[in-house]
Amino acid sequence: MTDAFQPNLDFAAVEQADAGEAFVVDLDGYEGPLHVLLALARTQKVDLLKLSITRLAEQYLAFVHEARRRNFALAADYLVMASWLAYLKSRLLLPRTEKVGEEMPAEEMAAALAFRLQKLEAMRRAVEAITARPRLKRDVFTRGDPEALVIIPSDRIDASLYELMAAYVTQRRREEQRHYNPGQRVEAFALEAARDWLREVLPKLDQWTPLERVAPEKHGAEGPSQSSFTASTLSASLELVKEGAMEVKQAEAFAELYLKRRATGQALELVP
Amino acid sequence: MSIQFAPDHGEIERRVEALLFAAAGPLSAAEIARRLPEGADVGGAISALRERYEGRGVELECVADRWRFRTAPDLSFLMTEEREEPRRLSKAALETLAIIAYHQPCTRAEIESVRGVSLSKGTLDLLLEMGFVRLKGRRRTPGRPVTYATADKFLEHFSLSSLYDLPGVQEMKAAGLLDLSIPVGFEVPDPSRAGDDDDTPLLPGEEDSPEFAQDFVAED
Amino acid sequence: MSIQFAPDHGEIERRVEALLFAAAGPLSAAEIARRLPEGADVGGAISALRERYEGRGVELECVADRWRFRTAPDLSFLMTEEREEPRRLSKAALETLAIIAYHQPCTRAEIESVRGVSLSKGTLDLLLEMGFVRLKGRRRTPGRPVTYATADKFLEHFSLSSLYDLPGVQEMKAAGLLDLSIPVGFEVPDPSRAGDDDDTPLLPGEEDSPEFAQDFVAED
Repeated sequence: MTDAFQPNLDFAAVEQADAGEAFVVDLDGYEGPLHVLLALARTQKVDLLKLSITRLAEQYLAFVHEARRRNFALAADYLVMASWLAYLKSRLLLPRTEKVGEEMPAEEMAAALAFRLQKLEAMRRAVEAITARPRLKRDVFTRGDPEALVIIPSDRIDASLYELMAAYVTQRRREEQRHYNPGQRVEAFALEAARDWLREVLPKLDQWTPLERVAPEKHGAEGPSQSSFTASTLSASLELVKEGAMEVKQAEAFAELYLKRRATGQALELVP
Repeated sequence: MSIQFAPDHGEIERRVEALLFAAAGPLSAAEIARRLPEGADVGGAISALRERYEGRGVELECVADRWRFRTAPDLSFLMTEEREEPRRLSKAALETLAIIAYHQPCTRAEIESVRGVSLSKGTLDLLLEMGFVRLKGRRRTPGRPVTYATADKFLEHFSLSSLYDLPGVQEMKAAGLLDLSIPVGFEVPDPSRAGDDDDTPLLPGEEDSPEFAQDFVAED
Repeated sequence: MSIQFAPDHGEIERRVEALLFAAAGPLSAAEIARRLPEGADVGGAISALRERYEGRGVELECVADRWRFRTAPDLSFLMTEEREEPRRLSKAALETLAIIAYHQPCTRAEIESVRGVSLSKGTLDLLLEMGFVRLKGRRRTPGRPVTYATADKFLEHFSLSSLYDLPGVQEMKAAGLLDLSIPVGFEVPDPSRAGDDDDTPLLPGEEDSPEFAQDFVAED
């Protein structure tokens, strides 16, 4: 990586330094490695097809090196591109060996990269050209108060609000008939509420009490269902058991569940 | 901005012409003058324009001391609203749109659960392409399904100023769509109040790719 | 309706003028012709009108193969009240738009390969939502990727009469720059795309790019 390998760069030290200063500013200005390469290539002020890839690679590596010092978390894209460029540069500079293998000649790879940059540059120019055009409602204005004439072009889709409403109602009715109602949310007895409830009643649970009697009772039509009260109370009670504040027992599967406050100091007793 | 030296009559006339054309309503001479260099002969420009448009398809008209262009009265027969064979949305597309409109943001599965049938491929694509519907984000539930919402074009097309204006139960009743046999618990959600906090934005092109099919636009 | 005998050129011109003036959007020659007696020379009338309005404050222009009246571009400084501050498109969004415009129909992967970075979230959504870009169809290649194209609104917004009028399009085509097929065997590493297949759902942690709206809409 000494200058001896890059005779064409010998006279460019000053320019290079300028380019470095100019571009190692803020990585946010670049979308990706290609954008950086394009910006660097522009400073060479040459036809992109006659671009010196080695020189470009050099500048890019310098850019990444510098950017990394400032921004340690430099995107992987930039680093991968850097190593690829370093590789390409080395292949361009090294004397060509007879055994090329399956790989593309380095010159072609370089030309292809130049082509890509040219393409991106073309799109850049296109953006400039397009945005320079008169824009509707910024530079040119159509009639502010058009008359009642409505010519509906034949490629327009016609649908009225009424049809929309009708389509909606029809479906909701069909849905109702299927006894499926996702609109009605099942209100659940929240776990937090169940925990609070249990802590409240805990002092009174000095005897084994069936779960159903511990769970809050449902009042009126509003609110969670009784089974939700029961289920959440059970879940909360298991948490309290884990905390060591309570005990639970059940004789067998599906049998009645009993809850009881756990006396302080009492060893945790596992009941099958 | 660009020309500050006194513009000639022709230039003033051009400017008045452009102002009247682009204005959302009739303009008074004073309103026009305010946008022109001081001392500009607005009256003269209006007279000149009036003469220029005399007998044309468009004329300059004075209403309540304000000026506006309007089409010549004898051509009003041209201006009748005409519905020229616009394509109609298929039933499936319309129904899907309706559900999205009222239940947004909602997922494909939610749409299907209301409709009771699976969405045919392309229905959503069509609505997306028409700009009636947009990808909203992702539901923060397992599977992170994409959610759909209506887009501005939807409001535009149905002449709604906001989702708030979407007809509700009252309007549905008034339109005779809901009669005495309103299903128990029938509720129409208010999409203008739908929160989007349960959504995360998504990458474009992420959605499972429905086919572009032809079957969703009826021919008539 | 009232006049069924053949109207002369002047009368046809008047009618075309009135129709174009009254219309809320650009009209195609066919749409105009439909309102006129059979055999009316719409093309001739449009040319005559174009000439008549040349250099006036209002001009006749062709956008997306349709015709509309609009104010002269040099008078834009007058239109402070009518001006709408359009959403500013970010550089990324503009580049994406340009790539779609010049290469259409093209896929998301193709856009990304030209830019050398993956499309950030929402860029395409925004362009679709603004109506500049539309889903075109599917590429008949493995994976059947969706292709994108510009919509008429793009041409209307930038005062382009057709895609042939895109600035520099002929030169670019001649230079082979609009060819999407990258030279055979050419592989610049594209790490941004590795592991970011369109089909792979995005995990929340991967979304390290900024907010949905912020990275493609500049604030000012």
